[in-house]
Amino acid sequence: MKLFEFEAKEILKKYGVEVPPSVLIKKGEDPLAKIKEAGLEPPVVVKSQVLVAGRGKAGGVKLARTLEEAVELVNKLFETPIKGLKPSYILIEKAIEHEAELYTAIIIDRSERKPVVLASKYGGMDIEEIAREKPESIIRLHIDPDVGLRGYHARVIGKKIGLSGKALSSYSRFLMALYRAFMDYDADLAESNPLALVGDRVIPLDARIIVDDNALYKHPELGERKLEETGEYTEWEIKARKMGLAFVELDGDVGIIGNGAGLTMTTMDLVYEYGGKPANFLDIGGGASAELVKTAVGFLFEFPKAKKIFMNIFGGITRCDEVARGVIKAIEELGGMKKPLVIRLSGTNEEEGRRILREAGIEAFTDPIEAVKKVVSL
Amino acid sequence: MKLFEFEAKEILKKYGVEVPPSVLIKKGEDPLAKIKEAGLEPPVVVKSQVLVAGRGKAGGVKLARTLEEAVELVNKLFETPIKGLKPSYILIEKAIEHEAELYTAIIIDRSERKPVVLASKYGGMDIEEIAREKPESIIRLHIDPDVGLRGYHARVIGKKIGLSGKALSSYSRFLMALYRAFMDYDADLAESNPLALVGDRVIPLDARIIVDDNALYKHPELGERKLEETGEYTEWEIKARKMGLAFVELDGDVGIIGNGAGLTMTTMDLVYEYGGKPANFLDIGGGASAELVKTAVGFLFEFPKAKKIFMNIFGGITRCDEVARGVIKAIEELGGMKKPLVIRLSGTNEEEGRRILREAGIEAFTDPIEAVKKVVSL
Amino acid sequence: MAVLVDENTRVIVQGITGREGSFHTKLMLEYGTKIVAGVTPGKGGAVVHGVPVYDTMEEAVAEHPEANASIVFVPARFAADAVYEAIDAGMKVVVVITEHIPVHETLEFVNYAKRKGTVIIGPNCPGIISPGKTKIGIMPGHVFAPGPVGIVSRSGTLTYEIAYALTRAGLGQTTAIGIGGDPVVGLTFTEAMELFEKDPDTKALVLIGEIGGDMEERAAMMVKEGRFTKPVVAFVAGRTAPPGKRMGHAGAIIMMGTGTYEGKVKALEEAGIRVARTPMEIPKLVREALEQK
Amino acid sequence: MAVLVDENTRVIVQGITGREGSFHTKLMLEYGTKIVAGVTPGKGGAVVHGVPVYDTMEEAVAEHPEANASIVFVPARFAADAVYEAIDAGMKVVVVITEHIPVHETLEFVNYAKRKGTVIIGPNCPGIISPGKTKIGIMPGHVFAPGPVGIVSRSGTLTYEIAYALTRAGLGQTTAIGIGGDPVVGLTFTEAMELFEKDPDTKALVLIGEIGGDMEERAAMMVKEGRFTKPVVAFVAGRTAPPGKRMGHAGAIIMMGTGTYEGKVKALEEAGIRVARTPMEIPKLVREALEQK
Repeated sequence: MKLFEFEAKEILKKYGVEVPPSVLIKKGEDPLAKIKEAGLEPPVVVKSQVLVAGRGKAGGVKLARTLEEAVELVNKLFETPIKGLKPSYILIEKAIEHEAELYTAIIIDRSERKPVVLASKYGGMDIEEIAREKPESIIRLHIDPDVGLRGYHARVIGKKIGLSGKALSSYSRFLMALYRAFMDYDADLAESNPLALVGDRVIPLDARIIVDDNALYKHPELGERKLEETGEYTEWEIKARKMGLAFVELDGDVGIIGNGAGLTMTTMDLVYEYGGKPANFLDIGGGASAELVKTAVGFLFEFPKAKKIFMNIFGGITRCDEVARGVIKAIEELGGMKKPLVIRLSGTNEEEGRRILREAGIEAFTDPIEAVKKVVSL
Repeated sequence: MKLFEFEAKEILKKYGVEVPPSVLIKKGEDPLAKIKEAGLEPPVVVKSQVLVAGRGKAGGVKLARTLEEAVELVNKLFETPIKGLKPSYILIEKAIEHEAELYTAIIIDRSERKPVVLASKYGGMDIEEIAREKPESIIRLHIDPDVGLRGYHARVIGKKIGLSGKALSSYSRFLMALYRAFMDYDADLAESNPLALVGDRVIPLDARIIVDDNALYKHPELGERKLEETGEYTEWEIKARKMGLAFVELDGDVGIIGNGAGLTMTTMDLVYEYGGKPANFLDIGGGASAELVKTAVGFLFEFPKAKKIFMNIFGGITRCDEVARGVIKAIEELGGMKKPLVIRLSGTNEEEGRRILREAGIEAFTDPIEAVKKVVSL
Repeated sequence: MAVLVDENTRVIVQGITGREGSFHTKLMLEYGTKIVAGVTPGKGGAVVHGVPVYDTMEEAVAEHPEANASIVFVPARFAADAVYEAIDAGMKVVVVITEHIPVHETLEFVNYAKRKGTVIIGPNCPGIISPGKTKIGIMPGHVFAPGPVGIVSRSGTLTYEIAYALTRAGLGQTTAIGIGGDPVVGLTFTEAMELFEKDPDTKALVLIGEIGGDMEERAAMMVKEGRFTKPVVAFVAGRTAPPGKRMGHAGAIIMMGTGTYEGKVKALEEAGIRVARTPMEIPKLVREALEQK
Repeated sequence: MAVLVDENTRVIVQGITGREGSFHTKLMLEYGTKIVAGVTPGKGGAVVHGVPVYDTMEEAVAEHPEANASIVFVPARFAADAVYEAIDAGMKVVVVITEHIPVHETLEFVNYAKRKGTVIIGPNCPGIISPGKTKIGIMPGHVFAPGPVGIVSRSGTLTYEIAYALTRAGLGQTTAIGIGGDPVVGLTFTEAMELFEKDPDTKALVLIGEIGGDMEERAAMMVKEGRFTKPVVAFVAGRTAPPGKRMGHAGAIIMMGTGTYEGKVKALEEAGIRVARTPMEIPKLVREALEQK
């Protein structure tokens, strides 16, 4: 789960990091009153609190030189969708003059199976951009899980991005706090970009934390993020998630259902290979019940992008007869065969599954290639 | 720093342990009102909150069968000194019927340099008693600092003290919470004795936590414990601590000052060996200033048990001349040589020190044995 | 021969009394897997499909000292604890079926296992099978057959599909390992390849990758540097998956421009590895590779 | 010969710009200790008594790759961090002078050092001296002299007193190690004894114990079992200390009936070790032991 900028900054503040003085405006609140109450003096930065990347470039961050301008911008930003999403919160921060913008993040290095700190003296642009334009500036330090990130690691990194004296100590305290946030919140990522260098101290101008969804149960204080708020999902993806389906919306017209992520992705690839374009990814997982199959088929019946449906099932733990029953249920209970449906069925209880479908007038394929050719030709 | 029973139980409760329903009475509060407010029904246990060991045997824990009896006991216990100390708090707890009393503690095993869990199915008596009477019942499990105590360790221990089924799960949760307290509070000891077995769950009837004094700065929430409250120190030890002196009161009449803990202990031993009895231990440490020496000597001038003083200094980092100057200062500024003072001075700047003392009419010894014989003979 | 597990492997099922644990214990027993004990805290004394259940691994191992592998069906919140317990009980191989384990916990136990010399397979994996010898996992046993091909895969169902195709083509398997779909897993491609390199019965390897991460690139590097010398046929799922979208597996996501299909295929092909466009081509490519050899 | 440190040891002083660090750097240099660098975060570029100062150990070691030991004068709150930094910078010996380090932190770094093969001396210790060769500590150098006696001690001043008595009696020392007065320390008596056992120049060992803990008992066991074969003379401070009272050193406390003077002396004597009643007897006992040998 992605945290909002203001949430990430609250965590860092709790861990002793100096963040810019700020006030959070909720939709419907009076911006002027809140700014005055917080004692913020312009110039201020007005920032749309959305969870999509590239907020700045999309016009979600603006400088205001007067209070009037700030109020105007707040009202405007509440009405400005960023990548399709209007914010529920606007953060107003004191604009901080600074000498340099640094980059620092902690992520998990899959291959090394360790957290890794990434830092660069060139912040303010994406890590991808830094990697492209100043690759030699990126400092990488892996963290031994038994030892953790220690003060001296932070100082070693700080030195390598050009800090010394008191600024080095300030950076070291910042990075220790970022690491604590990374660990305490089971984060996939904890990042500040840009991290401003202001005299002999560092101040995060932006902050991002992504919490591992699997660890959310440990952090009830974070509350629930509404799927609609995140900007990560389309309307149909949100619908699917609420029904418990692992569904990703794509741009083509062939609805895809598979069992297992690898097989479902491969099914997409096969459709492409034979000239079709998948409308979605939908994985019913291992050991799916007829009920789940019914839900999945029914969902694609409704999903407008899918003009036809290709269901590719290899029965391992999943039983082909159970899948066949689910398909029949969908057709019977949800108002008939709404779209052309091509089914490939192979593996456990294949014969029984095929028989059930045949009785309902559906001829299932055994060979996935033949099935793909069929669905693409429709 | 020793925590009070109610503080230790609050911590365990915070970590999810079920503790007996209770109410804390501060001196001067109305016990009846507070008991009623808390909804406690008799029978209850009334417990003097003192930090000395052997509270139960000293009459600090009483059962009350009626509210009236409870109130009476509260009033009585506030006036009952336990090993010389009257309590500032009384804890009233619901009496818990239970089938068995267990013992569980986590301490640091110095030699293994690991924390160790000690558990026994025979609680309710001291660990020393258990070790004497049921040594085979004591389960020891060392904790790998890299891994920590994990749920399965707790279950292994629980099984070995005779628990199974749901009681085992309850014990496992309890021990994990005790371990968390031990770690989070930098404890030297975290203990529950007795830990009651009530049906299929465990409930700590008593709890003790001792926080490492060197780590107290990490726990500002614990506040300061007044030296007077702890029952660990005598009146003169408290005075000495407030003056920054490492002083322990003993039962003899020879006041001892040494530099370094080992040398000071050895000085006590020498006094004994030659027929004297030390009145105290007072270590001025390494590199003592004349000012500190003055304070130490002045303190023993006032300390009534010390009828004479033996000062044993081996100058390493400590300079003998500085020590001599401190002695002279004490005599000059604090009203003369109030008690017989035998000084042994050896090591760094020995000659200069000896000269300074000689000018004031004090002849310092070089050989500690001769000096000891002298002081004992006085 | 086989890698990691064979007919001499003695297995403890952790979480044996749960629905999944009990169901797959039955299937594994039917396959011929030698399951000597089960563990579920608080359920000591029970018996599941004839297998005795203990409260702790320590007790299970005390009664069954021959046990040398375990399989974990414990729910995600308690799974890391079970893995530590298995490592400390001296298991040489621990297969972690459980999905949704927080990645920070996986990091910890994977590093610990490495230090203790235990091989972790998974988490979020189908397990390992040495056909005809033993199956420690949830894969359908009947799609596999003994033979000369090693399989190492990030995907479950896709592995079954490919194994079935190989089996029908008369190409049985020494061992098939599903390493799991999480971003961080215990046994990696390259570590599995070190094992297959040493197994004389494995004559060729099928590597089933996915988008995301760089395990395929590392496997390619290993071949390129001559540290893996047997013929390899690879398949990479997710050619048409859009960047930034999580495709079912938490591990299958293209981030920061790395882990793309194109990058993986390029690395593999540069190392001389044949990359199949579809899973169905694999038996043919394997046969060619074996014949060339 | 000597144990752990000698004229080839190259030292980094951690916390060199502090009052204690700077003062003892001067004394160590005067003694002849080869100090190659100092480290104080934020003070990189300074020079203390001719020694260059760096912000991090990493930089210090980059400039002075010959460094192989460090001494820590860093305040208690930051000392553990400094120790980890020294271990990771590859120091073979780290002497921790700092007192009041929380014992949980000591536990952690002592276990880590063990895993990494670094010897920790201390915390809360006077350090180590190989007379005439090097002094990495705060002991007065002039009371020591080169010779055949090894010293390992839990006490500071008492060590100086005894070393001085030995020196005056013509019994110099190979190496004297003050292992520190905290309840948990890095190098223990028995570990130090393993080193002295291997040092051909050490002909006899003086062991200076205290009440509390069981290090003396373990040393006795080592002698009894023949794992230490040189003559040992022991002294144990605190014969008359009352139980339950902390006598200056946090480690010197009799708890739960263990760590008593009587118990220690009994164990030592049962192992055939001569226990001196007073420190002054030690030179005589050492001489006798050397002559009997």
